[in-house]
Amino acid sequence: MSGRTASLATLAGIVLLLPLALQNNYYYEVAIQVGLNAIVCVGLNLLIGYAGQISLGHAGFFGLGAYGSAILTARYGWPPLAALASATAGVAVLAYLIGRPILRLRGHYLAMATLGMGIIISIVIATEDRLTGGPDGMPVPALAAFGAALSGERVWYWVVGATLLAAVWLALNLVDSPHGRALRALHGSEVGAEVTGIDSARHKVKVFVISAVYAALAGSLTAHYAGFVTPAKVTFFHSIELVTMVVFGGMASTFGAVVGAAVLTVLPQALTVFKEYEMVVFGAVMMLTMIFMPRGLVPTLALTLSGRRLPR
Amino acid sequence: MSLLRVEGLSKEFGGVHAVQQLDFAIPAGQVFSIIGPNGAGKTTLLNLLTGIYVPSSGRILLEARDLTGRAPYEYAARGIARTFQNLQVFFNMSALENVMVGRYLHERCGLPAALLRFPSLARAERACREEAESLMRFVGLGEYAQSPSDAMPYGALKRLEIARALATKPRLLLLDEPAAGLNPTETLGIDALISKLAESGVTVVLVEHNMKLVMGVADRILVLDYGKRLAEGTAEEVRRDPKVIEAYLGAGAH
Amino acid sequence: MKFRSMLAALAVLVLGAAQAQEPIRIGSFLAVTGGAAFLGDPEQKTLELYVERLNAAGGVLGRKLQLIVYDSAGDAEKARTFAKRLIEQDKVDVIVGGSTTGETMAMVPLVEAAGVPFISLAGAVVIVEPVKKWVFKTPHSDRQACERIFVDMKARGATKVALISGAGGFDKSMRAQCLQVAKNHGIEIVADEAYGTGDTDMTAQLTKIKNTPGVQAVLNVGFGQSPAIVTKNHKQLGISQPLYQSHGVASKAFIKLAGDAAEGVRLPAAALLVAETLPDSDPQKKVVLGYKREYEARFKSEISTFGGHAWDGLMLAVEAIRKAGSTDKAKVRDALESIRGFVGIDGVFNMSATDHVGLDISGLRMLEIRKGDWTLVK
Amino acid sequence: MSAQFLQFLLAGLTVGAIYALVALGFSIIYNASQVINFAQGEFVMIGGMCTVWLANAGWPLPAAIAAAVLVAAAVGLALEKLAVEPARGASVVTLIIITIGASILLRGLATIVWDKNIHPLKAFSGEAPIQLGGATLLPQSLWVLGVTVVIVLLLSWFFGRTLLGKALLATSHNRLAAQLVGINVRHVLLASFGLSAALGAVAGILVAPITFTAWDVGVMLGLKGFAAAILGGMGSGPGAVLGGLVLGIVEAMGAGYVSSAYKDAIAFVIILAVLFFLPSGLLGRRSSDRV
Repeated sequence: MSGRTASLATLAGIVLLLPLALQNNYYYEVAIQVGLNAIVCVGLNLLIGYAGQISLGHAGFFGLGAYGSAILTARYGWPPLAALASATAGVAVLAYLIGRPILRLRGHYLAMATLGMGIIISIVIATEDRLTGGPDGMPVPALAAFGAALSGERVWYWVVGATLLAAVWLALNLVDSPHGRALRALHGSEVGAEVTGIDSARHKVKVFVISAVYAALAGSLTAHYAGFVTPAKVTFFHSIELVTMVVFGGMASTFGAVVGAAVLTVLPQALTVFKEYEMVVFGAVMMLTMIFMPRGLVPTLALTLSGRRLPR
Repeated sequence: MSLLRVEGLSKEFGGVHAVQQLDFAIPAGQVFSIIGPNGAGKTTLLNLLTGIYVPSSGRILLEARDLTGRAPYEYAARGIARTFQNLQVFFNMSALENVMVGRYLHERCGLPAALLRFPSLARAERACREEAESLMRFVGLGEYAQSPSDAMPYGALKRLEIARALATKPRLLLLDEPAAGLNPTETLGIDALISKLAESGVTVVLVEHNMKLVMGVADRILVLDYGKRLAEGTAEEVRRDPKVIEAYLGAGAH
Repeated sequence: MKFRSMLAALAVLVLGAAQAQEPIRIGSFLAVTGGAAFLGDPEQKTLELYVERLNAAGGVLGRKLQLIVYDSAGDAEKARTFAKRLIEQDKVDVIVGGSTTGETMAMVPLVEAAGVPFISLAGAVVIVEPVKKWVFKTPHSDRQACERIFVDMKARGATKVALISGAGGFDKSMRAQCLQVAKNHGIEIVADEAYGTGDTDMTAQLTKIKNTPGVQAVLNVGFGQSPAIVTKNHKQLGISQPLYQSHGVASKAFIKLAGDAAEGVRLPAAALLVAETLPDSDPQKKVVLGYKREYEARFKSEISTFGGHAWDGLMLAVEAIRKAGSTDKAKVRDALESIRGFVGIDGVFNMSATDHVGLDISGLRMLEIRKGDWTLVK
Repeated sequence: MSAQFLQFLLAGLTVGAIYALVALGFSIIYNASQVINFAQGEFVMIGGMCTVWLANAGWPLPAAIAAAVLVAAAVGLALEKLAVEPARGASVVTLIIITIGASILLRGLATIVWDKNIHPLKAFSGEAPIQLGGATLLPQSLWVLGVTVVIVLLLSWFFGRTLLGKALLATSHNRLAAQLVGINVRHVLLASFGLSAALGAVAGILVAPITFTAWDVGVMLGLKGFAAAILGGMGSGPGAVLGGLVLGIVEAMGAGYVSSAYKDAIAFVIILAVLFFLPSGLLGRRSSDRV
């Protein structure tokens, strides 16, 4: 469909042209972080935005991906790509096993259960310090592909950019397929979806696993890119940050997830000028945006641009 | 031969018997109507017949295949579709997409095919869209094809649910008070639509409060009262049944 | 020819002048907010105060100092980004910062790759062991703190020790070090309990310790409010074995929080806390007293040893730049490594190629809290 | 019953009572507005910090406490009026994000208005431990338990006997119906935020002498309170109290008998286990779809 191709082309254009505006490695660093966060958010948006199932525990999957890669390479000497693939696959299996019982819960209970799951993962990571280095984290070997180690922001920019484009492409395809319609249907009305022949439990687990894989993959990449992992990105604060990005950018909008990740990753860097008022300004920006654009940035702007009135 | 058979069906909620010991059969190709005053257990029965509620006892058989205890989506897969009195439209999707969801069962597509958008899927999607459009025209919603569903009037949403149900290609279509909340003109339209459905060969179960609608289109009528069977027969038989007159028509004839 | 040499002279003059005006950039990222804010806050204040004073006194090498501080909130990921910002965007000459070990370790690969002298303010021994070319640090290592505590315990005849520690990086690193060096000092760890960050009650853990047979002393490793809660719970349960805390609680705030329960608690800390009572012969007396007075006069709040780490970091950087006579990064690094006999807050620094802290255990004084104040254990 | 067990139980009850108060705050707002107020923990912080601030400024403790509760309630009212009400009609997740934004804002304000230090508060009636069957208990724990009991009694009277309380309950059961019988739902919403904020503040004040207070104490207490509310069944008052106590006791027992490093993990495993068998918590309303 043309809408899908157009938004993918726009994103590809941005990824291609952005380096013109990136003056030094610090800008690349921020851009790479935007990309990595965006990958998680695109996956999380499939779960929250499209299927309507909240998760406050995705930092746990992110962390398992990161630490899986870190431990397999640093402690057991695995080749990084094999570690990345195994960590991601391991998270997929875990998400499948957890997903079945957890996704029977609804609304706030689901929020609590996923929150608890994430916290349990982060406690294990912080406590098992012989394996994980504990709260101070552990170093991670660089990602090597075809005999050459990937290092330097400029190389990583293209790696992350390409991964993001692939992630967005897959997500857009999924949303616009019978599977995607099934997900959106069970968000709209679970009973309605069931009597239309959709096995809602199976679909919820499926999208839960997909979103966990997105998070784990981004986690693995982050670990190899940064060369270091700490439990800071596994805490429930980070889970909430991820959900905030998705909602901020606009639920049920893949492009919105990317924009939300971009804005909320860049914003703290921009707000350093406010010094001790940084937190106040950040909180205020979050509140005001959600009050005046309850559907999130991208859907609200899209509606405004297309000249339609906002239905409330 | 009957399409659906119900044997000794009961459902209780914490001591309240919503449905008690029902036995009936729905013949294929007919319009079968279930009527009864408010609280008679009509909607509970419908929820039982679509797997939303699990019966406390009894069996539900579709062409001798026992469906008791199965999940709603399995009922749908066996060819039972329904609409809702309290609309269950997917308001986060366009009208056309709502109907396309109904095609879910007939669009076999693996996850890799969906993620990578195989060419075969693209073709199937085009076919799906065309079929959904034609179904929307069939139920009289041709003008709404591109509308977001949350911008449609109530009467149109009722038809939208029928179109979605038809998209599953059901053998048995259960309509839960399709005329409730509609004005007389709209009711006539639904009346005509149900007749059209019946002619197309679908077996229709019509749960209604509106007696006029039922009497006009139903081949057989089951009258419920307090979850129990009060009477069953043709429109004419039911209308003359003294128990029915007393319990239902007598109380609220109109 | 003449014209050419004139041009060259002019260029030297212009460039030289520009160089003179170009400030020396000191970069920093600190946990100014977040759970470790009580570290980052005094550290930031100290850096700001002394950069201001150094500039008022004419700067360093005739150039002004410019301080660039970012708040990492104790988050290693943020610290790494800010480190990159300092190196790439702000083009700092030297970095003094990193309130916690996690932040520090996350950016070590960056400074090593970029070749920027970096003085960390965090405690764990992993920062400087093995030695990293560009990385230095000012506080005593957690291992040294463990050793100082064990020496004191041994002197009091306590060899069976119950350990209790928090879940933070500082806590876990020091716990591991203590477990490791205990044997060397003839100490046996007979209980090893833990509590979570933000926990409000540790009586359960301490009850277990109380009921562990043979315990002769209790050591708590942690910082923030948790050690004060442990101290109060220790008193509440009537545990008779003496309680030791780590250098992580070396600020007056701890005594204020723990109140009466703090009586008799011992901990290793820098001379700063007992500045006034130091004998005049003590080489550190002048330095620590000066810092204490200036800080307290300016901020109307009590000093902590954490701010002292920042003083040491800044002054070591300045000293190295003076010694190097330029801000050339390699020269500054070499100068840092060759600093000997530098009297700081944490002790007397003797850096070397194999020791990037340069402090020995003598800089850590064993203090006991008596009548709500620090006293030096003789 | 061994002394050790009793000690764990007392520790668990004290902490649990605090969780219960925070959980009650979650439940009251949830009932009135279906909003999970993630800024609930900040009311706890405001209560404690404001009391400390005023007490240090020379106010007598009771006056400082009363003022702090009022300040927190005012912040609660402002939050409802300025942030939640203008966003009415937004999705639940959007509202959650708004309250998360509010919690960041409030924490930021606290660091500016007050500071980033940790502050002690004098215990209400001394620090001399009370011996109890081989275990010890601080007088402040008795304050915590006692005030919690009083508040629970007051709340049950409020919801059972007063007009506003009944209006709150009615709104929670059916907002539209409540509106139709003439209840001003907007006032009810406002009242629920004020009441929850006051409850949170009381919790923060009670616990401050035991655990101290700082600009960020609300984060963990808010999280535990939310967990307690869910465990008990979101929206159920008795559930919130039960959830809080169970959570506190599970933590203390977990730390005492299993592993202190994993005590939080143990608590969350138990919450997950409960939710798998009782998807609406211990005392939550069993929901069934009406279709």
